[in-house]
Order: sequence, then structure tokens, then C-alpha cells
Amino acid sequence: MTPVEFTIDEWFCIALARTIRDGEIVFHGFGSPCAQVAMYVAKRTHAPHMVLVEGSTYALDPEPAFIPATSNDWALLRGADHILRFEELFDLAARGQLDRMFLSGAQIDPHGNTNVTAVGGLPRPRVKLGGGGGGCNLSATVRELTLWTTRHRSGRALVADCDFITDLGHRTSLGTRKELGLAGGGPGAMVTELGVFDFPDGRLRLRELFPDVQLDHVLAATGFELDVARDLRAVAPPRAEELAVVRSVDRLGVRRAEFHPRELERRFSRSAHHASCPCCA
Amino acid sequence: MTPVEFTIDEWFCIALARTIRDGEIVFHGFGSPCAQVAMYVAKRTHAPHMVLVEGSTYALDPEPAFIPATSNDWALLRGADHILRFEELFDLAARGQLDRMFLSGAQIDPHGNTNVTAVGGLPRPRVKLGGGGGGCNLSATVRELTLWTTRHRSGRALVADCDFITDLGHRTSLGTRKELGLAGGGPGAMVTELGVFDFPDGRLRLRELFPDVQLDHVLAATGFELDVARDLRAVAPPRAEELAVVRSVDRLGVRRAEFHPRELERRFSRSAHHASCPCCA
Amino acid sequence: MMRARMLPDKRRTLADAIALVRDGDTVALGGALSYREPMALVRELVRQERRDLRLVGSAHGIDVDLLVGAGAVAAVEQSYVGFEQDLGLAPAYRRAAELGLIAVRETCCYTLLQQLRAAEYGLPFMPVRGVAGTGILALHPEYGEITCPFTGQRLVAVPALAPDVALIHGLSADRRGNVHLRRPFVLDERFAHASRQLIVTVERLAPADEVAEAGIVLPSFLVDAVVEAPLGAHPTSCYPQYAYDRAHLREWVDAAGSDDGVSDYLARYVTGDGEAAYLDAVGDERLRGLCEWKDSTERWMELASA
Amino acid sequence: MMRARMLPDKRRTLADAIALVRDGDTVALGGALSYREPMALVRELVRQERRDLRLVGSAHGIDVDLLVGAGAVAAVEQSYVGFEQDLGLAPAYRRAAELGLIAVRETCCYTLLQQLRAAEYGLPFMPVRGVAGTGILALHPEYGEITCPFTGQRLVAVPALAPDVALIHGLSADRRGNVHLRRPFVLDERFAHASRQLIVTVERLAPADEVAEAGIVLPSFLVDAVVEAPLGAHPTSCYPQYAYDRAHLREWVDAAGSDDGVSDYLARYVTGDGEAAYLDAVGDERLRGLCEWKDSTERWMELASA
Repeated sequence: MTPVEFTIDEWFCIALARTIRDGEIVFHGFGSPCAQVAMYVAKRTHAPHMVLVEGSTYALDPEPAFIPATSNDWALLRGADHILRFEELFDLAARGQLDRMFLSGAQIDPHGNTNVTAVGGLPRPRVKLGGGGGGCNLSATVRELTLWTTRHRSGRALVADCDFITDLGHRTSLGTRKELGLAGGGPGAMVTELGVFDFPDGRLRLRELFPDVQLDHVLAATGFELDVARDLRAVAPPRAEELAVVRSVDRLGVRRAEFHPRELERRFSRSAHHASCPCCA
Repeated sequence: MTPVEFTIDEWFCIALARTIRDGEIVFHGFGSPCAQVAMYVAKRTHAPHMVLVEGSTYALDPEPAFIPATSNDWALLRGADHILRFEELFDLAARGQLDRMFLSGAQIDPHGNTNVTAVGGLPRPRVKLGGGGGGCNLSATVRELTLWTTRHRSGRALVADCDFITDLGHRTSLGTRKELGLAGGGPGAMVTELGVFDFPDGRLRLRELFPDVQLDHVLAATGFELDVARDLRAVAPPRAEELAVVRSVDRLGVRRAEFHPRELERRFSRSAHHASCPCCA
Repeated sequence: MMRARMLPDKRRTLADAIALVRDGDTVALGGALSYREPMALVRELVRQERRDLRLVGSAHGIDVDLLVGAGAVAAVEQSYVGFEQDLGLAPAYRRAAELGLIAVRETCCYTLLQQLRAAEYGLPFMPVRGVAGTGILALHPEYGEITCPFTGQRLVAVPALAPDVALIHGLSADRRGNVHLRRPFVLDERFAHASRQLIVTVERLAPADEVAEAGIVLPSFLVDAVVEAPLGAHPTSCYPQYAYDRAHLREWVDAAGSDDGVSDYLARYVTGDGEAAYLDAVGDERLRGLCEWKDSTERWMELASA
Repeated sequence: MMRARMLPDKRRTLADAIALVRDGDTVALGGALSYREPMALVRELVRQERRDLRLVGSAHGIDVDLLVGAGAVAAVEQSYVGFEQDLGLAPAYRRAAELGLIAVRETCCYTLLQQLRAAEYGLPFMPVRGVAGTGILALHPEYGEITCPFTGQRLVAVPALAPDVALIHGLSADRRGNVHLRRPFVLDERFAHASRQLIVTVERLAPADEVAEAGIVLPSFLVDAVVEAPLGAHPTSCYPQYAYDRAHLREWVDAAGSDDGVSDYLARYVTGDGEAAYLDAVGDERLRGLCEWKDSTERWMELASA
């Protein structure tokens, strides 16, 4: 039988998708194609009852013919049940009814704080990043966050301290979420191009590795001492139906824009009738 | 020439209409047919640029075929430019952009406070009235209020002290509007079935009498010492175009429900080619 | 476990839906005055003999008066209860208030809105501009005061109000509970977002694409139960389906002047065998007539004067 | 005297409308990212050489970047400025921020919403749930703190923000200034209610009944000036009229990497003879193409990849 082939960008989206539970109300934020693709994967595979809230249009459960490279586009309204008002989405989160949001950062610290504002901080940034959108408040109140970065390997993404905290993780120098009076649960999972992480006791921990990645490499690319699960595993390979959604919904391949070109050369394969992946064996 | 005949309910609505200035945003509150009719009179005669906000539907500038006996009815949407949301109307007032509102009361005191909550007050009312709707806040922030009552003659409407203050006049026992931190201008005018009033220095004053009413009768029907303008005049008679609007818009005569049946017997006439009213001569 | 609100089929019977309401609950009533009040749900509350309810809402009419008359109510926190200049005071409400049988916690439309907003925004309180100096403030020891940290102004602060359940009548819904309403929305949207539970009756259950096409105002994730209840707002209006039944409102106002009158009305219309019995008692001819408002202005005026 | 907002004819030229904006004003920008940004108004601000503007808004792109590049801006209080994962950082904004040429007062969508709500509600402040613990709080010494009088919770308080002027591009309007928009509205409604002045451009001026039929989102009493500016959102989208012009955005991003590039872009596209010259410079063929998004999915995908 022909082996099924897939690339890291596809697998990455699928790993993100698996952090969603069925029945959740989930939001991806704008400018986040991997998280966006992941939500369609979840909705069409294991989480049919989730409510998918588009990241800038706030359309509910649309069925786009393709995902455009911008988040506020009518392509993302097609087939939507309804379009929330701006304020309805944020109020939903503020009162604790938004179950999950995806957040990324040019810098992410071990508590899951993220910096999307400025490398080098403000008022004098070395690199002025785009900014946090609604993350500063949403991260405080959403029930659980899934973080992601596609730039772990750079060594600059996972840092001991963010130069600026845009979105809240489990604690900052000013205190824990509880001490800060914040109701949301904080980061529950993180996916990078190297592996999958969780946050036991509010601190980042490596749970799963992509099969072409060595543990030493992950530790070296991480700017702090990284906790590693005792039962470290390989990321479970994509299922055919998950891959099919990635490919059918992201026809323009906008997810790839998040990756360094070299990462996109990472190809994997598994035989179509096997549950296990040959490359992980 | 045939003299023009009209009744007190018609004239009353017209007197109310004249308190509206062109270009104002005006709201009548629900259950207030005389004020409602008055607004259409103003809009179609001297105040074509006013924005007429319907009292319970919050429709803007509708052109109803008739006025129904209830304020929240689709009859009051016909031809409306737009229907404000509930919150938009109240926020408009709270930020000081609603120019005028009409308010009535089973009791009205010399400062223009009104009671539409309970005769005898609460918790043990002698008569539990309907309640104030939004008046408690609106009276605080609307730029100017027009008050009205059709029950002045009863002797129970104009009282020295309201048993309960639902809507704010110029001052209460707790202080002036300014001392209470309220931004609106308070009552600027009042119309009763006996005459027309203003509020110089925040206290009710009789300005005009309907021609079939004696000053002594007004003073006797008023539960406090009533100020009277030195140049007390007769209420200017209706113009033909004003009467025409009353009759064409209020085809069911819902305005009459506000009057004691005996008042409705008050009929007036003027010759069609005279500006002055024979009955006031 | 998935929350009930996320289930793909939230269709319920009227009885099962009202079983979600408990004695003592704070109940928000949708619609206003003579317009789109949740009367089928109100009648079912009476049938199931709910007690000690706290009613909250803006300006209302027969919904509150009927529940008070039926003895279901402990406290009324509405901005108005009555039948406007036309049919006057609400007889049952008035009597219960004058006899001290209910707590009258009269509110103001805007104060209530700010309390609902606090709940909707996940905030413990909201400031309000007015209320100071009025008797309404004195009725609410739960209100407080707040000083603006920027201007030093003192404002009334009102606590968040999240009703235990909101009852709303709409035009159509799909089985998941996406609801189509037409304006005026009154406080329906705010109730839907602020309340802990939301029960919706609709004139008609419809396919999802039809409801989406008509315009979803209350998205399904806010809805706990959806019930098909044709004419479920009667005797209030539910345009464009039907005008309000002024003659029926007058019948209620006449009956509600005495406890016996209320009992007779309830026996005749409410406590029988559900909504089918109610609609039978009102009569087909009357109900068909109310749908004729759009035939002509003259017909509409005739209905409005009935 | 009647206020200008109540006049029956508020049609203005682009130049007259932008004359309402003064140096140093706080300017709210409608739309978001690549969608319905008020670009004709933005270009006119550049033509009239406005200076020291403070820009407020949610997540934006070329509108802010162009104004910063043209030297019109003193402070940026947006939640995001950039071109997403596709075209990346906003080059002019980034450079000005890194060189300290502008004050970066980065905000959060929700914080901004609460500040606008305070202005819309006539309140001096609003509480917010989040922000505590983040760097955003430290950027805003004007924020304060408030203690809930009921729960004792301490919350961040943000002051009311009433922009001096909001700039919004819509689909159609009548001469009085009733404006039709289609969703997403982003913050346009809130800007319209909270701002001291509101200037609207539309694809098309239309008869009042046509605008009312399409659906009025911004009623005329909020509007100070309305300008017909076809393609006035270009290079952002204004569906259903036209998709966004990704190739033009890329041209800007490439140019904006240097001051010379910005100057060349402005000379080529902006500082010429008004919007007609702009549209000429972009070219008819390109503009017609953007309207073809609805011809087929394939055509739309082609435009989206241009």
C-alpha cells in the first residue's frame, strides 16, 4: 500500500487541534493560520459540537472554501450560523464562558507568559512586534489557553523571561493568576515545531517529541531548564481524516507562512493501514 | 367663514408640541399618548429636523398610519429610518445627547419632581401606580424635560411634596441637581389641562392659561403656592396645520384616554382666517 | 462531560423546559408591555405552581400581573407593570402591592440594564449616572456608591444581576437553539447573555439554514431549551405573526380586579390541559383575526380598537 | 441654533470633511486589518499634512502604517499594527517605534472597548477584568484601580475615551448621513457612539429609502459629514464590493521598509490630485479585478494569492 506522506506544518496543526475538547467554545485570534486550521480539523473530526469562533470576523462555525492570508475577510463568513459582534466575543470571555483560545508569542516563558509586543521591551524596542490584539484581557479570563510557536528551534522563542508580558501565563513577577485576581485557567498546552508540552503546576513541561527531533536539541533550544515528562512519547501521527481536513480547508497553504522555510522540508510518512508511524518506530 | 372647532385634548397636544425646538432629539416614554401625538405635531410643523424617538420601540422618525393604544407595537415602526436598540437610547441620554423627554406623574411637586410609583409611597402604597420605566435615570441626564399632567383640576396632581420621587425635578430634599451630580437640565416646561408653565430658577410658574380657565381655579387646584408670571397670557390657539396633524396621526383618538371624560367636553372655536381665538378675546 | 448548552438538540416540551425553573428563582421576562412577552412559559409556570419567584424586567404587563395574581411571585423588580393609559393599572400587581403580599423593588430600565451589563461583562458592579436623589435608590439597599478614581465624582454603583433564568419568546429557532427575533429586541439580548439559563419559545421550529437566513439574534450556545409554542406570546403581539389581543387584555384586567376573578380566569384559560387548551379557550376565530393586521390599515385599526 | 449633526444634508467633499480634523486630535480608525479601513480619509489626512495625531483602534494595518510613515502621528494606541503572518510587521510603524519617533501606547482590544463604552455610557471610567500583571498596564499610567463596593475585589479601572473624531468607511449612506454597513462591524458602532465627531465615507450615496431598506447601522444624528468615495477602503476590502488588494499591500510593505520608499509611495499614490489620481495610479484593471471575487471560488482564491 502507498504510504501516507505529510509535512510538519500539517502535523503541527493536527497536534494543535487535539488540544481542543468537544463542546468547547474556541477562538483563534487573528494572524494565526495554524491555530485557525487546527480549529477546523477539530470541528470536523473529534469535536463536532465545539463552537468555532473565527479570529477577527467572529463568525460562528463558518465553512470557508479556503482560508485567506488575512483574518478579517468575507471568505471566513461563508456558511456561518451567525457573526458575533466584537463586544459579544470579548464579553463572553470576560464572564468566563470562552473555553479555549490559541495564543502565540515571539517570546514565551516557562510560566506561559508571552510577548507579542516588543523584543527588548518598551519604550525602546529592538524589534517592535505587531501587538497583542485582545490577548492581554482574553488570556486573563479564557478558561484554558493553548499556546504555540513555530520558532522554538531559533533559541529565541522559549526564554526565561519575556522582555514584555503581553498575554498572561500562570504567574508573573507580580504574582500568580489568583493573586492578580484573574479568573481564567491559563495555558494548558503548548505545541512547537519540536514537540508538545503541558503545564503541570503552571510550569512548562515537554510531553511529546516529533519523531525527527532529539530531546537534547529541544533542551538546547530552550532558554531555561525545561521539565520533561517521565513518560516522554512521540507525537501521535496524523490520522487520514485529520490530514484530509488540513488539505481541504487550507487550500492556499497559509499555515506554511508561520514556518521557517527549512522546517517545511520536514516530511513524514506512514503506511496507510497502520496506526503507528514508521518514522516513530 | 366656518369657524374652526377643536377640543382641549387637541389643544393640549399642540401646547406640548410647542415645547419642542427644531433639531432636538426627543423621546416620549411609553404610555404617554398626548406627548406622543405632540411629537408628531412638532415634527410635521415647526420642528422638521427633530429626531422623533418612539417611546417603547425606539423607532426613529416613523410615519405611523395610526397611533395604537399601546406603545410597543409594530404600528409605530412604519416608515422608520431605523430602530435603536434599548441600550442605545439609554446610553444616548446618559452621555447627555438626548435633548428632550416628556414625563408625567400622578404627583408633581413645585420643583418638578414626579411620582409615578406609589401614592402613599412604599413599602405600603395607598395606590400602587405602574412605575417609572426609565424615567429615574433619564430625568437625571436628559438636557431638558417637558412635564405634563391632564389631572391638574383634581387637586391631587400638583402637590407640595411627592409621596415618592420617581423622576427628578430641579431639587429634592437631598439637594439640587448639581449637588446630586446630575448632568441634565431638568424640567423646562409643563403643560396641564389648565395652562402652560415654566420653571424659572427651578420652580414651577404659571405662564399661560387656557381661555376657559380662571386663575383662581388654577391656584386652588394647586397644592402649593403657585408662582404666576407677571405677563400671564392665554395659550396661543392651535393653527390649522397643527390641528390637521393631531387628527391625521391620532385616528383612534388614543390621546383622549388621558383625560377625565368631563374635560373632553371642553370645545373651542376660532374663525379660520383669524390668528386670534374668539374665546380668548 | 459536555455542557447541556452545547448539545445539538435542545428541543423540549413546555413542561420539561419550565421544570428547569425552581421555586425562588430570579426570572427575567423578555418582550415588553403588549409585545412578545413569553406568555406560554408564564402560563406553564402557573400550571407547575412555581412559588416565590423574583421577577425582573423593564416595562411589562399581563405576564407579571398574571404571575402575581396566581401567587407565584415573592418580589417584583420591574420598571413598570401595567396597561398604559389604555387599560390602566395592573390590578393583581396593584392589589398584592397594596396588601403587602409581594415585595415591590421597583427598578429603572437603565439601572437594570447596567446590572445586566455587569453580569454580561463579568464585572461585579457597574456605575450609573442617575438614580441619586430618587425614591428608587431608597428601595435598593443593595446598591452602593463608588468614587471615580480619575474625576473624584461619586456615582451610584449597582451590583451585577445574573437572572437564574430568562424566558423569551421568539419567531423561529433551529433544534440547536439558534433563535431569530425581530426588533424591537427590548432587553432580550442582554437577558440572554447575562442569565444563567435561557429558555426560549418560538412560533415555529425551522431548519437551521432558514433560521440563519432570517437572522440569528440569540446564538445556540446561550440557549438551554427551545420549545415550539405557536401563539406563545398571546395575548401580547408577536409581529409579523399576530397583533396583540386588546380585548383579551381587557378581559384579564376586568377579571383581575378581584381574587375570584383571577381564579375564574386561571381556571378558564390557564390551569387546563396545556397550551392547546388555552388556545381552544381563546378560540380559533379570535386568533385568526389577530393575524389579519397586515391585510389593511383599516383591519389593523379595527384590531387595535377591539 | 441647530447643531450641525441635525442638518438634513451632510454631504461634504473629502477635503472639507478632513478639514474637521485638527493637528493633535485623537483619531479612531474604523474597520480592521485588511477590511474596510477608511483609506480615502487616511490619504486625505496625508494630503492635508495633519500632524501629531493620536491613533486609536483595535487590530489595524496599512491605515496606521501609512499615517506613521507620512509623519502624521505622535502616538499610536492600537492593539495591533501589522500584516499578520502573511506580510509580517508594519515597516513604518516598526521603524518609528524603534527610533522613538512615536509614542507606542499599545492597548488591548477589550481595554479599548471598555474605554469607549465609558464614553458611550457617559461614565468617567469602566472596570476591566484583565490587564493586571501585564506590560500593557505599565504603558498606561492613566489607568487606575477601583475596589468593588460589594465584593471588595480590586479591578483595573480605565478612563473614558471619547475620540475627537472617528473615521469610518461604509457601503452606502443617504444625504442626511444614515449609514449602511455590513458585518463584521468591528468597533465601528462603538466609535460612532463614543466619538465627538464622526466622518463617514461610503461607496455610494443612495436615496434614503434604499439605505433604510439595506439596514442603517449608524443613524444620522451621530454623523457630522458623509462623503461619497468609491473604492475608499482600497487597498483593504469592502465586501460585497471588492476584495482586499494583497499585491498593493505587498507593494506598500516593500516600499515602507525605508523612508525613501515611503516618499516614493506617497508621491506615486497619495499626494497627487485627490482620490481620482489615486485610483488612476492603482489602475482600472486591478480595481475591476478585485470586484470579481464573487465570480467563482477559483477567482477569489486567485485574488487572495495575488
